[in-house]
Amino acid sequence: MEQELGKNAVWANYQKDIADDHYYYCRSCIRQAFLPGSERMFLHIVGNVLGKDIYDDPKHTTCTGIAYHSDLVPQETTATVIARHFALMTEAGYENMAISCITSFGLYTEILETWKEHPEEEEKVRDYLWKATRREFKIPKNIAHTSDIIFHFRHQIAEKATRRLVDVNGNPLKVVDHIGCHYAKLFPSKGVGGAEFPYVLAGMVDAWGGQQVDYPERRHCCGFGFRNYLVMANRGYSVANSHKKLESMKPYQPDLIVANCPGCAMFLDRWQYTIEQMEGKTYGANGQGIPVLTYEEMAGLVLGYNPWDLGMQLHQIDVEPLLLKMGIDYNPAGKHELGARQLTIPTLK
Amino acid sequence: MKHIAIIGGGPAGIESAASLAQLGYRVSLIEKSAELGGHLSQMFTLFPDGRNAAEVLSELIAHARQKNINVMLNTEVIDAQRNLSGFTITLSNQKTVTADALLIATGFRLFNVARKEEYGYGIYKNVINSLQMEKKLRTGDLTMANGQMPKRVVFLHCVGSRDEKVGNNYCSKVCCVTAVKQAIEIKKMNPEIETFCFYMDIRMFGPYYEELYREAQEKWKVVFVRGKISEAAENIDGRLQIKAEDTLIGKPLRMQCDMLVAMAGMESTADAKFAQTLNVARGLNRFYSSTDNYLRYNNTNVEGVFTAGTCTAPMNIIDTIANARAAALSIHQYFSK
Amino acid sequence: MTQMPFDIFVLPFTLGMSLLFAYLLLKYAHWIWLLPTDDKLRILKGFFSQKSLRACGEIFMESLLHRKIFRVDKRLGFMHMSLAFGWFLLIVIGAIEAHTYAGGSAPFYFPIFFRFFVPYEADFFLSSVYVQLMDAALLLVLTGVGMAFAKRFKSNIVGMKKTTKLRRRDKAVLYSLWLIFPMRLLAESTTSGLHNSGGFLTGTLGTIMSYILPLQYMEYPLWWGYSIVLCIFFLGLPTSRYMHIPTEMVLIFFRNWGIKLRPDNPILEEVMILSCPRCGICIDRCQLNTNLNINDTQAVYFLQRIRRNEDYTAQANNCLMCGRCASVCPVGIDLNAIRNRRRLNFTPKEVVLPYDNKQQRQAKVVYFAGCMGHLTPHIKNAMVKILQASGDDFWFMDEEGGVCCGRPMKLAGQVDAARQLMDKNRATILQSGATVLVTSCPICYKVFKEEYNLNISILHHTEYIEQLLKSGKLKVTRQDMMAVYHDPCELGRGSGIYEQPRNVLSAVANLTESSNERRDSLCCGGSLANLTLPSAKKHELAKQTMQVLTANNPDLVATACPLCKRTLQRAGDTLVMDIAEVVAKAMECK
Amino acid sequence: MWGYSIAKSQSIVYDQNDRTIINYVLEQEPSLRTCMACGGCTSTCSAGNLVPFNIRRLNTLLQRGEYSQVKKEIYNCMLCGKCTIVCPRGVNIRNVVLKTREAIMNSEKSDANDTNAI
Repeated sequence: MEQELGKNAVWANYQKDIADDHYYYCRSCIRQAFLPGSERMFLHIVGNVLGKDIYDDPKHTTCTGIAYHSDLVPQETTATVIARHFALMTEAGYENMAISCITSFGLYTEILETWKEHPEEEEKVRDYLWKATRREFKIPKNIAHTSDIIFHFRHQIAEKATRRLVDVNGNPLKVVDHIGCHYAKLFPSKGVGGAEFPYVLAGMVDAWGGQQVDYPERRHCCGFGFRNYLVMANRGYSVANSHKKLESMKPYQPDLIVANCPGCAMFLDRWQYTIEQMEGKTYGANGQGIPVLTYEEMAGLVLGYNPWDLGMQLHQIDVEPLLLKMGIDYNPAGKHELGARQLTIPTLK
Repeated sequence: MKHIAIIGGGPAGIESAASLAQLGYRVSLIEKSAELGGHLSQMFTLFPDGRNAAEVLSELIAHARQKNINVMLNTEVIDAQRNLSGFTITLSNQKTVTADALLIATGFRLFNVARKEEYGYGIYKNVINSLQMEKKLRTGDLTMANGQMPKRVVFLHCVGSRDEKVGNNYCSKVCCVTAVKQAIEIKKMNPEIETFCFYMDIRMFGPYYEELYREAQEKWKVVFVRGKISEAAENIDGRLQIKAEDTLIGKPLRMQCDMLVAMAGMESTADAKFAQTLNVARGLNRFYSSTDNYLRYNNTNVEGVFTAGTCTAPMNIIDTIANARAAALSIHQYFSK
Repeated sequence: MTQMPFDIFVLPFTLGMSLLFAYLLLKYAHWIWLLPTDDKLRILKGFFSQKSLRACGEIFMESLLHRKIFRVDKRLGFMHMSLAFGWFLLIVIGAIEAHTYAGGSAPFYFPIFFRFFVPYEADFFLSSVYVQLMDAALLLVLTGVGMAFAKRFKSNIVGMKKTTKLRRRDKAVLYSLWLIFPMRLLAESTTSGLHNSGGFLTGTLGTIMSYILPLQYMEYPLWWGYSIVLCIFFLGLPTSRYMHIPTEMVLIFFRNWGIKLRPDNPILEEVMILSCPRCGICIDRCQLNTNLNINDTQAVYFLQRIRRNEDYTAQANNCLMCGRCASVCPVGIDLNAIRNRRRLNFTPKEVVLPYDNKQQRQAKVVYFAGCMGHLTPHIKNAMVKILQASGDDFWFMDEEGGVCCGRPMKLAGQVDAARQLMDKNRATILQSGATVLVTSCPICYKVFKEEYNLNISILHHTEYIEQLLKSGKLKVTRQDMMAVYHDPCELGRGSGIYEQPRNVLSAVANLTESSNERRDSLCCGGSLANLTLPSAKKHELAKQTMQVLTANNPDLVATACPLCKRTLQRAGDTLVMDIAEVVAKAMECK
Repeated sequence: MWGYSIAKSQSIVYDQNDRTIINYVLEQEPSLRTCMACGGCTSTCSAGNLVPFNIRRLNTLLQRGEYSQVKKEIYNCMLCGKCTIVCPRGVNIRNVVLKTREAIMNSEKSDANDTNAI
């Protein structure tokens, strides 16, 4: 009890302003490619369930984060691309950004903080943007990661929820969270709960009836690390980091991992398979793996949506044992259907 | 008879009061808590020779038991004004006192270890600060939060000192030798407990401190690892997992321990309202600054306002007492002009 | 003589003596059998040569007269001499007496118990002289026994501060040895008293005893006792320290025949270990004992542990190898070599040392400063100056540092790795084409001389400088300072270089004496050979050595070893310099 | 198949390291505890002048129970003893090297025995 009070004291120092309405949505490369159901669910929850105004702009592009963190584009290029997004937002009449990717969120913040310290950089970028696109922009009033918005409305979501993060017997599910390095490690004050004890996902777990689990490597990198994955020679290092986290959380027997960042969700999920193939090491009950959910999927589940509509069939780790444990009534046969279309069923060679 | 108001009843305040009274001054010793002694009253033994802190304090207090000293306990200084005749000091008990000179001896504030979030102070029960360890030693109870005896205690030097990220660029001087002393005291009480010190530099500035360091290594088998701990986390057994770089090897090091003692640094108390009203100058380190570091250490920029002890810079008890006497003499010189 | 004299009490003696002789013969044969072939050949060649005669002489001087012990302490020497030589006289004179009486053949126990079988005043050639001589010899032995007895309780009676510690079995044999001669005295006196015969000792005692004691009942048991005590001593001898008596003779012969301690020859080491009489003279010579009160590691205890199959690792390692013990060992045991052989080799044979000397040059004279030389740049620089002044064509081989000479490695027991180092340096030196190798470090010097097989002139720098001075290549001015010379262990006792440094030093300063010089010089404490002594203890030794050296307040303590210099200069206030430095300074004043 | 494998941790995992060797060395040569890593030994080292051999670092590794580099390099020492002479804390470094070699030899012996037992 005392311990939790201690964490609350830390969280109290890291309260963050999150806009209540009128969001300009920034897509995530990885989320839209690998977790499209999550993206769709976020827009649905904010727009339809919570009834907020959110604009998904077709003119929006990548933030260049992957290339930037792989040392392929210079900061000025990135800043100009981001400035264009600000311009798009300004043109669309919005002031609040909802960013769907941790790395984008980190980069937007980084660029804004750079401009704060070095206004001449902002001037330069305004100039570049004008020359390239004849666009101008206003600095957003509020920048939030999409998980911040879900966190912001976690209690409203809990009120509308039809399910809770509990098993069939009503015992809370043990949930470990993974925040993602670029969320708050760059600027601790920009993350809910700060960098060391972030509360953004833990707050959702608390609000929706689960039990958040702390473990020694909670803050460690998922292993993506851009260059570490993208350069083949470094890939062993990438998988080693996921391995380290999985080993560290293993004794706590978590029911699921919830991830903040689309990249992290993907790597914690996919690398479990790789580790099993490489070393025969498995995690989770009966060696079935620990399901890795995005917070949108977690929110979708408690709001009562069909797991297959959330895109959970695209996971490497099968989520069905978790669904059974939670007592969710789902259609196993629907796993490979998307509307009327039959999805290709993967086979093992 | 000139009247001097001393703010703060720690070792510096007590000893300067005693010295001033001996020099023929009337003294008001204003202490906000219910007892004299300041941080010294919370200490177990003093380095380098293991002298009992309570004994030293009681001798200091006995020395200050003089007829010209008026001790005002439970009294806080709300504000102070300088006027033609000297100082008018507003106290928390609605009273005011006037004085011909003011001696600030407000000591230091212990760095709040919770500000270094990565160590989980206030979150993990067995992460404690150095003063809490001092209390454990004083009460002879080394047990952890669960009542069990720790198997391994790790001391982390320089918490809140030499750290730009918390705004303290200075060295708090006494933490290194305090860690060494505490590690030895633990070993004396229970030789089974493994003790480690994680340090950036070992700064043994005082006489016999280096000898104590060596004794810790040689006789008490305290292990020293050069490298600052980057984070602590609790594992499933409730033990703490710490990470550091062993900089002498150039490799990260991971270790489990049962108790992590953060050697909290000293922070300035010079942000008091009365000091701001009087415009007493502060240095870059936020402690009170002197008009001359060599010749007039105890004099501030405000005429008639003097300082003594750790409100001017981190100091050990020996230096604090000497500095308190120096402050008394500085005041005497001021009035003898 | 018509009938062979016999009594049943001679049996214990006869049995003991026969078994002992049989054991010794087998043992000797076994040793010789196990010797390497070339050593066997040495025995063959040496057996009928003067070498054997010299060995006999040495046995007489050392094993009987104990000349070396006399040199250490006259009282101690007398004690050992009286026991050994007295007993020898008893045996020799007794044998002549008995054989004269018997006119030729007699059983071998006959001389031992001659007084029993011939109790009356016999009348044969010189019979009365023999009686008095035998009593004199017996008195001599008994004096020794008396002193030995006293030494057990108060060792400084014989000039020793500490004496050896004994086990129970040793004590049994020791007491039987002590009892032999008093028993003989009592038995012979009783017989003399009964028959009114005997010499000045036994006769007088016998007469006195006859007044107060029932001698007729005592005579027979006393002769029995004498025989039994002899038997116990002979049977106990092979497993006791008295095995040194028959072994030492073997050692003396082996040594004279030219058999040396070698890695492939453990026999000589065994002979040496068994030859230790445990006289304990090494104990007081050892500075670890006298200065640091460490008294479990001295040679006598170390050898004893080996003999008793006890763990001796700590003792093998805790030794300065200063050689002070070996230099006075009356038996001449090669104590340092045994100690070194018994240090364990932890370096696997297959380890290949990865380094090599960086440079190679041609020169007439090669100078090797050694690792320690690099710790004392003053010595190094002085030598370079001297070498330049000499006009010789020289090469400073390890100017930029180099491969160690190998001796420290060897001293630490890592013999295979040491050999690798030596081979590397040997190749470099030979390739240089040098005819002279000069070194500043006596540690290097000893190994260059003994292990490198260079076949060129190997000089310590003091020898080299002496040559330069003699030949006039180097001119120096005598400095007005009083200097005392500290003999480095490795140079003095280790390599026998005592005079050259003194000659050089006398040329550049006023040489004065110290109480411990040459063979008796003290170790500075810095010894690399001691593997375990803590540095604080080494410093303690250095301070005490420095005190001895500076007793007469010299201006300068001169030495000829970088390690000694480095050690001593931190142990006192007096200036410490290497002779080379003094010489270089004396060159400046020209 | 993968072209890579899970990278081994570069960390010293203190609690997983076997302390047999270092415990033996510390028992035999307790002066090692007083090392304050000044590096005087390394700077004077005759062997370190010729080959990569950092005795200060090896001693630190040893104390953390990290043996692989120690086992590889400890035989490079020529045992000349200069390190011991210059050490300001009086650590008998030469004996540390010897005792380390001994402990390694013993551990390899006992490993061999274990293997034989299996």
